[in-house]
Amino acid sequence: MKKFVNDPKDFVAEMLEGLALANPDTLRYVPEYNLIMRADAPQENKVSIVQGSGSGHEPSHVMSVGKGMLDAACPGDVFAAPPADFVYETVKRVASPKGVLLLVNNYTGDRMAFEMAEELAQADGIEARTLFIDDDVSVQDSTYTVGRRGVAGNFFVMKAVGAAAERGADLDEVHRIGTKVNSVARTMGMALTACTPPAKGSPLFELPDDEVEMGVGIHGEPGRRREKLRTAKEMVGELVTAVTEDLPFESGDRVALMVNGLGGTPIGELYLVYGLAHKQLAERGIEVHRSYVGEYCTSLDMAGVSVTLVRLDDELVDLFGAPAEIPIRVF
Amino acid sequence: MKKFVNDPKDFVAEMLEGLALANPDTLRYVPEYNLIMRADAPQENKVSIVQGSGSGHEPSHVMSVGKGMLDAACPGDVFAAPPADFVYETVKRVASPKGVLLLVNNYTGDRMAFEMAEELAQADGIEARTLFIDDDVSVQDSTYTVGRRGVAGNFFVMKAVGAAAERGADLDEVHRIGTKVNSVARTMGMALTACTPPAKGSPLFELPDDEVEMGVGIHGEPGRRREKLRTAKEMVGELVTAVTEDLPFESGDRVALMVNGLGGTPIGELYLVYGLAHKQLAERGIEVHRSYVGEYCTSLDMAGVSVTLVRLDDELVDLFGAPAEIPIRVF
Amino acid sequence: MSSPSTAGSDLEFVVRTIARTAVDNEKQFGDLDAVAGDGDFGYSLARGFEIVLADWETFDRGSPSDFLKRVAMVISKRVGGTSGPLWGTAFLRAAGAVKERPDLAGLSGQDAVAMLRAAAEGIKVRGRSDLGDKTLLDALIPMTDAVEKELGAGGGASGAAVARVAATSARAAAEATTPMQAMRGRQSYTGERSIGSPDPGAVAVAVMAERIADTWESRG
Amino acid sequence: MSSPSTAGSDLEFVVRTIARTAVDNEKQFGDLDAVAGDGDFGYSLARGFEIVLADWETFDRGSPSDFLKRVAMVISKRVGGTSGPLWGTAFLRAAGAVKERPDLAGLSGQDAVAMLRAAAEGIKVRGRSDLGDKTLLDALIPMTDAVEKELGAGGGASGAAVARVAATSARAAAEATTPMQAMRGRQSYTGERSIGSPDPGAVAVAVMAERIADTWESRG
Ligand SMILES: Nc1ncnc2c1ncn2[C@@H]1O[C@H](COP(=O)(O)OP(=O)(O)O)[C@@H](O)[C@H]1O
Ligand SMILES: Nc1ncnc2c1ncn2[C@@H]1O[C@H](COP(=O)(O)OP(=O)(O)O)[C@@H](O)[C@H]1O
Ligand SMILES: [Mg+2]
Ligand SMILES: [Mg+2]
Ligand SMILES: [Mg+2]
Ligand SMILES: [Mg+2]
Repeated sequence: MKKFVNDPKDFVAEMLEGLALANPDTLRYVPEYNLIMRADAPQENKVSIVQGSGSGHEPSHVMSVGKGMLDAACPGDVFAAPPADFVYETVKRVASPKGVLLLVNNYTGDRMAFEMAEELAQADGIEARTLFIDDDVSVQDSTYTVGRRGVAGNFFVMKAVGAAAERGADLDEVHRIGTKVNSVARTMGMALTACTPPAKGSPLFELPDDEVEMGVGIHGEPGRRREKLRTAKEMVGELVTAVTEDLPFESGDRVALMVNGLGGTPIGELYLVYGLAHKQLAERGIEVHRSYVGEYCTSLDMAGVSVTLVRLDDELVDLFGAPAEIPIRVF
Repeated sequence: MKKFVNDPKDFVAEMLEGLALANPDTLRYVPEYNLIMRADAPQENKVSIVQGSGSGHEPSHVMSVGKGMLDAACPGDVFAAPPADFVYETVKRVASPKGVLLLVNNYTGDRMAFEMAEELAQADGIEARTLFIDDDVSVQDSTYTVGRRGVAGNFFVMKAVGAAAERGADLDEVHRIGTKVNSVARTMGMALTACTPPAKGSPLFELPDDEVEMGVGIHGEPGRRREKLRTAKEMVGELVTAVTEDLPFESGDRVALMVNGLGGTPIGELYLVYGLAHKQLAERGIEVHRSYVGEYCTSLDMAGVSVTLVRLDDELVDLFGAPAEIPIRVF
Repeated sequence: MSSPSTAGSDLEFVVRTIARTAVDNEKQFGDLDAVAGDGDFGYSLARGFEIVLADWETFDRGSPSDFLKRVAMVISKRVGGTSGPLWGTAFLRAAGAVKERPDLAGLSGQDAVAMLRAAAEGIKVRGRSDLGDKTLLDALIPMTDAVEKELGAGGGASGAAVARVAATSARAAAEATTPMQAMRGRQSYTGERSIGSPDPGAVAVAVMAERIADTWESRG
Repeated sequence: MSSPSTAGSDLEFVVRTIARTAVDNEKQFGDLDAVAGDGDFGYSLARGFEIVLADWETFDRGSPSDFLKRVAMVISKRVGGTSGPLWGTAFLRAAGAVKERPDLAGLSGQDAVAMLRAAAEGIKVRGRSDLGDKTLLDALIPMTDAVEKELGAGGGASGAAVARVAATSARAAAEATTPMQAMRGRQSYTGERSIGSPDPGAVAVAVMAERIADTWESRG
């Protein structure tokens, strides 16, 4: 394993410590519960937004805490949902009179932890509500009964509910907006290489030199199938087709297009992929109104990309365009 | 080779096309000369800033074009300086009455291309001046006579001269500021893995599973030496020591600290490295006043990091804090 | 991990053996999970049970129920992933099944069956899962059935014999998960690719039961 | 690449052979550069000289100087890296060395030497480099010396014989760069690690000279 790591057991804690040291004015780190929160949370007149999940998907979610996005994030260990107790402690710390919205990607462990925490918080009189995100089209609902996975689409949910909360929307309204974004967001990803969890020390799966995993999950879960490596144009075409045909996105639709790197793919390749996807959408009559190119929801050091489309309306255009300040920045 | 690429010869052009499609309002792409410029450049009352170099270092420099940073970037092919003629054409397009500052990382090919372009532009009556950046401490001046390499420190030069130009500083003043930033910026990088240029199709060098290249160049040039892979703390300690002892940075200094990913290292690891570097500096009495964690100057898909320190004074704090708008953003 | 040396009840022996097995098999359990899951199962269990061992001497031993609740709390609080809520719930429900019993050393074979049944029910509810979904339930439930049958056979089966029956049945049941397709948990996303390898949770139950049987005679 | 079929002067033959060699050896030259450099030398040369071949028929042939200037312009304009400015300058200076000559077919052996000397001088100035820095100069200059000596030996050495001398001396000189430490270009950053492999630029000069010698008799 070639990584910047000391004891793998300290990986998450040391990452969070670095994050806190780099953002002393805006973030607070609570080591006992692995939690990162806005220094100024909770705010009386604002619904608080919390997201948690396993670590290894950075900048989701610990680096998305800040004005206009999350009030707190409670990460678990790498690829493991946080303990319910950590979620509960997080909710308590950012509990606002206007309530707390819990954003959860749809995985069994995360669901259970957040449902338990929601119950505990409600028992304390905190108005907490949970919203599940499940934008990944690669796994079909019909076949497996646990539902779809939540992947990079969670960025758009965070952004929209963060913006709405900042403007003073109440919990019902914020929940409605988040639900709506999730309902019009679709993602599919693919891996060129496997990722290596620090504690495991070796790649999570074997992928031959000339094969890719189409529809891969952000924890290295297998996707739709193994395929031969092809040109970027062909592989991007498969992602775009899978995503557009799912909602479906149709000619005349205005969309936000995100090309998300999975951790090991450089930004130059991401822009190349973006250009291909943009043109393929244009051929279908779909107009890209907002673009997102970079890393939003990664899978450690996995080389690969995911493509997310969100169907826009005026409300979402407005919310996505709202200002936000989070640690991920270049200046 | 596992990359998102069609014909490797089109790699740079397709990346630039994607960049332009993602930023239709702010950027203009001129395919004949590989150039990316601000849609609103040149501006009468502002010195124009141009940087070029080989491609493969994104977001340097094509994704750093925008208000407050570069007016144009002219990349060459992957790891190859642009042809002098491309630089000249770029300068002509952003020529402002207040002059043009050309930022060049100190490599033979880049120096020659920019010197030739500067001459051509001056012959046309354009006031053009060149500034060389050479912040890499891994290669010693004394041993090799071509001087030090320019690496991630170029970000700070771009940012400071971009901010000064935006405020109306003249060419002398902008040149003075850039020279000053370069004189107080020091960087050293290290690789965990080699990078793979698309046209080559295989890694540029062989690095055994348990070895790292300490002091690597951003084109995969060998560094100070091969070493055994150690804990993050030890390796970061070596980088911090090399960088601080070079200027030297001393107890009481206020600095900007940048932990720059070389392309294949995920942001989680970068924050872990940041935390270690921050603490090691604190032990030396050096105060981190501004932090930068992410990818600024990469080497394709190389896993690795570089650490840059810039000694701050009030003028630089002010310039680094100025607003800027470039394609690299998460919202 | 310092191993607590106090002699204790069979209940303490069983819990401590489960904990030690989880800690000792971190890598094996993780590798099993990497086949069709995400490789963290061993890590999650080990992190929780190593706290159980570290805090071992401090646990309230006023009653079997209080003791099991303390174990449940450590796991729920400190273990993430899917395993934290599931195993925490299992121990909590087991505590509930013996809440009338006053004494750690006073539990019967029937109590053991009741605890195992309650644990399995808790997992079903928490995980929205059932027998046949290719989870640890597919080892736990057949094992409980076999133990109950052995006890019901009369003739006062010895603890050692019951432990051996548990081990044998759990192992067979864990192996029988190999041809199954996962319907719950992260493995289920892989669809048919989960076929061909045993469920990590079920294997963990078998390995724990085997270690209990193997060390039964030498218990404190 | 369509190969221009018009019969031409020795000058055109030499330039076309250089161009074809660059295009055909893209991979080999790149691999040599990857040892201690950054692997793009083959790519850079090939991209420039493939335009030279593509535009071949359109080049002004009014004089040797005009012709060489056109080649120089294509290379300067379209080749990046270190090689673009260096090779562009070399062709430009070669053009300057024969600017008095009116006719493409009218060049002498002495003209060839003058062009090579001028090219080397241009590279020295542009690259701030000299003999012994482990660059293409270390093949180009010894080769030029050998050619001059062969011509000076009198007896009207044939073109084929001169070409062979150039090839042999360039190859020997390129091989002699192996134990040298690079003092210029990206290779120089590697310090002592550049020792043990030949300089890519010097090898390219040798391969080009060899191909000229090998195909001299069959030139158009
Ligand atoms: N819904 C569920 N109900 C019961 N057991 C489950 C369920 N989901 C997973 N499991 C069990 O948990 C094991 C995996 O645990 P773990 O690796 O911690 O979960 P995760 O999938 O979150 O990484 C599986 O092998 C299975 O035995
Ligand atoms: N300063 C210089 N003077 C003369 N020749 C040089 C100089 N620097 C490099 N070279 C030659 O150029 C070759 C490398 O070319 P290329 O790979 O295009 O350059 P880069 O180092 O920019 O990648 C070297 O093998 C050497 O022969
Ligand atoms: Mg997990
Ligand atoms: Mg180069
Ligand atoms: Mg798992
Ligand atoms: Mg090179």
